[in-house]
Amino acid sequence: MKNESDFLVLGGGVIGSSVAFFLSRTGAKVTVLERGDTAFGTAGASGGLINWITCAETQMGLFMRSQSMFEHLQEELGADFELNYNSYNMQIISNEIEWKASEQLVKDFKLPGFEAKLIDSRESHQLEPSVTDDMLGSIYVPRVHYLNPIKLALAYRGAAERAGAVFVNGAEVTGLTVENGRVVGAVTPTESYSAGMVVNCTGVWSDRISAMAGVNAPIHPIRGEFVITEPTVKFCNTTISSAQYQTIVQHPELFSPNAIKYNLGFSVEQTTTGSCIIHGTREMNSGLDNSVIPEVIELLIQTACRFIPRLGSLKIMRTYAGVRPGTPDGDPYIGLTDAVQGFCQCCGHGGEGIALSPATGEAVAELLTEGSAVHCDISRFSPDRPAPAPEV
Amino acid sequence: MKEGIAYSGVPSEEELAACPGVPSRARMARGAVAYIECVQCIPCNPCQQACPQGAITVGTPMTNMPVLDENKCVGCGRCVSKCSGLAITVINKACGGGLATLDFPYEYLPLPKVGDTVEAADRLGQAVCPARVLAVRSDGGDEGTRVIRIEFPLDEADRVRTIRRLKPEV
Amino acid sequence: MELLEREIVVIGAGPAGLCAAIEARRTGAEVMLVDENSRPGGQLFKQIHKFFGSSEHHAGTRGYDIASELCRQADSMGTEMWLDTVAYGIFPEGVGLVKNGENYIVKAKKIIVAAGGSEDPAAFKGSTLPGVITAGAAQTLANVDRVLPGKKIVVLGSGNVGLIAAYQLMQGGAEIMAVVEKKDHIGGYGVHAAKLRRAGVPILTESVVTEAVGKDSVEAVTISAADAEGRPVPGSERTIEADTLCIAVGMSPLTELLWQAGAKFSYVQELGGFVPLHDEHMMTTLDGLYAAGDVTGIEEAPIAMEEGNIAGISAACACGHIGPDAAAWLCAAAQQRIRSLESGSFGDNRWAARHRLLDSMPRKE
Amino acid sequence: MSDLSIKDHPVLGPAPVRRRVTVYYEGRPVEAAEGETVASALTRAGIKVFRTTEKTGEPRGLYCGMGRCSDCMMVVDGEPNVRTCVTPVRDGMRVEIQHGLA
Repeated sequence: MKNESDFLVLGGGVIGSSVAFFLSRTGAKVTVLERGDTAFGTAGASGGLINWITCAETQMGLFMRSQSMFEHLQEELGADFELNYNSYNMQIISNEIEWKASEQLVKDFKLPGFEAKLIDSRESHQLEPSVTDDMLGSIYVPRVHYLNPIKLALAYRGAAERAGAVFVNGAEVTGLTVENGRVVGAVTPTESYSAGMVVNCTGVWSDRISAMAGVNAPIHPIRGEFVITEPTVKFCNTTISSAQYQTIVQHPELFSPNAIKYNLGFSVEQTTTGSCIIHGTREMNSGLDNSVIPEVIELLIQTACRFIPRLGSLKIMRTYAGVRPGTPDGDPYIGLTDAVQGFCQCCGHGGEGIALSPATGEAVAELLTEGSAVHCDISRFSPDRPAPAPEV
Repeated sequence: MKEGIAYSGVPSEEELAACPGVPSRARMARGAVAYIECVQCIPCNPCQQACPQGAITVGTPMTNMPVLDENKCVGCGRCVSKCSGLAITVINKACGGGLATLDFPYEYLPLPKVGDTVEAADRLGQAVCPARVLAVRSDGGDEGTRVIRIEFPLDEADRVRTIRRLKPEV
Repeated sequence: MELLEREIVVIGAGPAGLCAAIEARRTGAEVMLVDENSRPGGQLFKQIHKFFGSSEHHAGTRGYDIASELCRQADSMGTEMWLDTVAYGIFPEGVGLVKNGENYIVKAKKIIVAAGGSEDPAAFKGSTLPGVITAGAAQTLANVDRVLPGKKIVVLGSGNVGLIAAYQLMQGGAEIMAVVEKKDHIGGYGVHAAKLRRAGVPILTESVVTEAVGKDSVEAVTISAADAEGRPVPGSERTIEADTLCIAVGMSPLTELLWQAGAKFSYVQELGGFVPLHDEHMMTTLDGLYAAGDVTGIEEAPIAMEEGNIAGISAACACGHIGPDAAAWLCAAAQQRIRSLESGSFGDNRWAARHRLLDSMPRKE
Repeated sequence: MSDLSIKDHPVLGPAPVRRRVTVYYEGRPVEAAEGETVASALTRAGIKVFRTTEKTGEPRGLYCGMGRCSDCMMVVDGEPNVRTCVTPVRDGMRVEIQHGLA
């Protein structure tokens, strides 16, 4: 039969492409349906920082597996995704309250080999001469990677295709085929596809696919905006952030109303082409609207100029926004569900999709071809886990 | 290679023969007359307004080729500088003395001077014969398009369309 | 960020934007006209040839004279002109502008985008070499700045832009070594080609540029015969000595703002690529957002001006400054003038394309 | 030095007399007319190389002439990435070839 495969992966973002790669590597026949093009959605509007210090504790196992997988991933995928491996991240501390919170953060993190430290203003400037003088110091976070998320998704895809996977672009899934309590395929406006297993990797759109399978898996989109500058000579040695994300909830008095409204953090990366990517807002429950809000851009630019004055002399080339797939408890849905057969969830990675993509793809492939995930325990991400109590 | 203005930038014999702006040989032999080398459907009509005799009709639609009423045309040359396409000249084959004159638009510098001997040229810009400059004028306040009158042997009247561009004085 | 409020914001002060501003202002509407350049007029100031068209509407007038007249009118009517101002986005909150490093959001009842077009690039070996420039840049240099881009020039492309630029460069004193055209026929009007031929310029049809040769800048241009698909025929190369190569291979609408705003588009080859869907009032699929001029399809300035007229009148009408009957009458007259400019063998297919575009505009119930 | 000025023009007439200013291209004085763009002044003087590319060091020069492309970007008074085709000259302006990203 035409359009028949072992695995039908829905979504060609960084998660879907990774899942397709790890599945096809086992020799399975894999088809990926993507409504736009690879990295068309969230992966195309993401920062590339992979930073353990901001990872949720619940996801640390998956994170650390990914962390080590990144070391050889470029060779494994046979593609350059502009990986800066084992770099560091500098989080600028602006005031005493942030300093205290940062001390606590550094102290609380107890994974051997992952030790952040607080450094003073002088040492911060030695590492990153472009940062502002108006700072107390910074958190120095070692063993941080950063990469180009779009190229990462394309790298997974290329490697998956070489292993035999078929990627179909412009294929928006409009329905799932369910027979006798089992999902057996998916349909687009022009084609129908069948498979032994359908894997839902559709990120912010995944709740709609889940509903088609009769599964309740809520997604709360989180919008973030991005500012891209013109290319310039290398002046950031690594990624520079602000430590203010730790205090914005507890100490709103330190922030402007818009900073609170848009949950302002700050992060800048300079890409290999020389452009700087400025981002850091997290607008909770934004819906799927990925349009850019001028006041958010203004806020990001002001923040960027405050922390790195040099950015003020650069022209802005473009701005865009992306939505990330948040979930009610903050953890992704990974695994099979009792609600329906033939349907595997792999979505809801929030702001960590890029970072968690290698271990996620590996775990799903292991689960579906060997019966259980070997390298990581993904049981806590079960789609059937109890929903968190609603906030009062 | 295919012939015609769309292929070479030079109108073919057929295009000229079918062109309603080109006067008959008999009319040209009688004296000065406009020669409108407009062989394509161009949305343009200032030539119609320019003619004080009402000898040029474009009508509606504006893309009609201009029709010359050769009996109304007196060869005054008012239309020459008004044609945005620089497609109109005035030919006079009845000057006598074995000579013809041509009034043509010219938009280059340097300008020739009255009395100069210049090289008359054909539609390909190739030199045809020497010609004498009889007049250099600007009509209707537009200094940009000069109308130049040259005199040359009558035998060459069907070939001569312009002069070779003058080299700047060093 | 400063918040401003205006009735109508027009983006782009070329022929379409100026006409839109003038027509809207004429009805008493409050108009802010924005342009990123330091003077209005768009690309009209480099048009020193006489335009075609009807003698009642600028035909026989040179582009820069039209530009001066439009600027004078816009100014005398008290149009609020924001020059050196970049419009960077159209948001629900308003139009985002940057002037002198200051950020403004202008809330407008109606927005008219008249951003114009840009020239398409051509790819061949050496196409990035200094001395390879767009025909438009060459025209700006020669006709506005009074500088020749070079002395011996090859022009790639025989559309009206290429033919006119070649002629104007000769008027500035340059030598045109050749006009090179991939197709078997000349793209632009025969009369423009005939001017070049009378000046001795070869127009090489069924030919392509295969290389711009030179170390730090163009020293020669290699051309080849082209086959029916426009590919170079091996072995047919020849080299023309030149210090400049002007690229005139077509133009595309500058549609970024309209895409960003969320307007719907259609691909129309005859009009230069993706063009915004619009109704007969030049309103896009977004309520209150209008488009006029090259941004709706590449045309010559007289058509851009008529579209600007329609957009300006329609926007003013929608703001209540002119009655619908009067507006309809004025727009119909402008449509009539567009029809007369877009007829005949050169315009009919564009007129038809324009109407297909109008027909594909979703209708309100 | 070559001069590509169009001194007289059949349609536009003689070039308007404008105040002369001097810009310094790689330290070398270049005469310019007040109000013209940097790109125009350099072209007038026969200068064609405006920048070189980051990876291969290839030369680039004036291309689009309307501020759309990045080929004419130079270092002007120490500021990189200045689009010289839309930047007017100022007396005493220092204009340098931009090598790679600056």
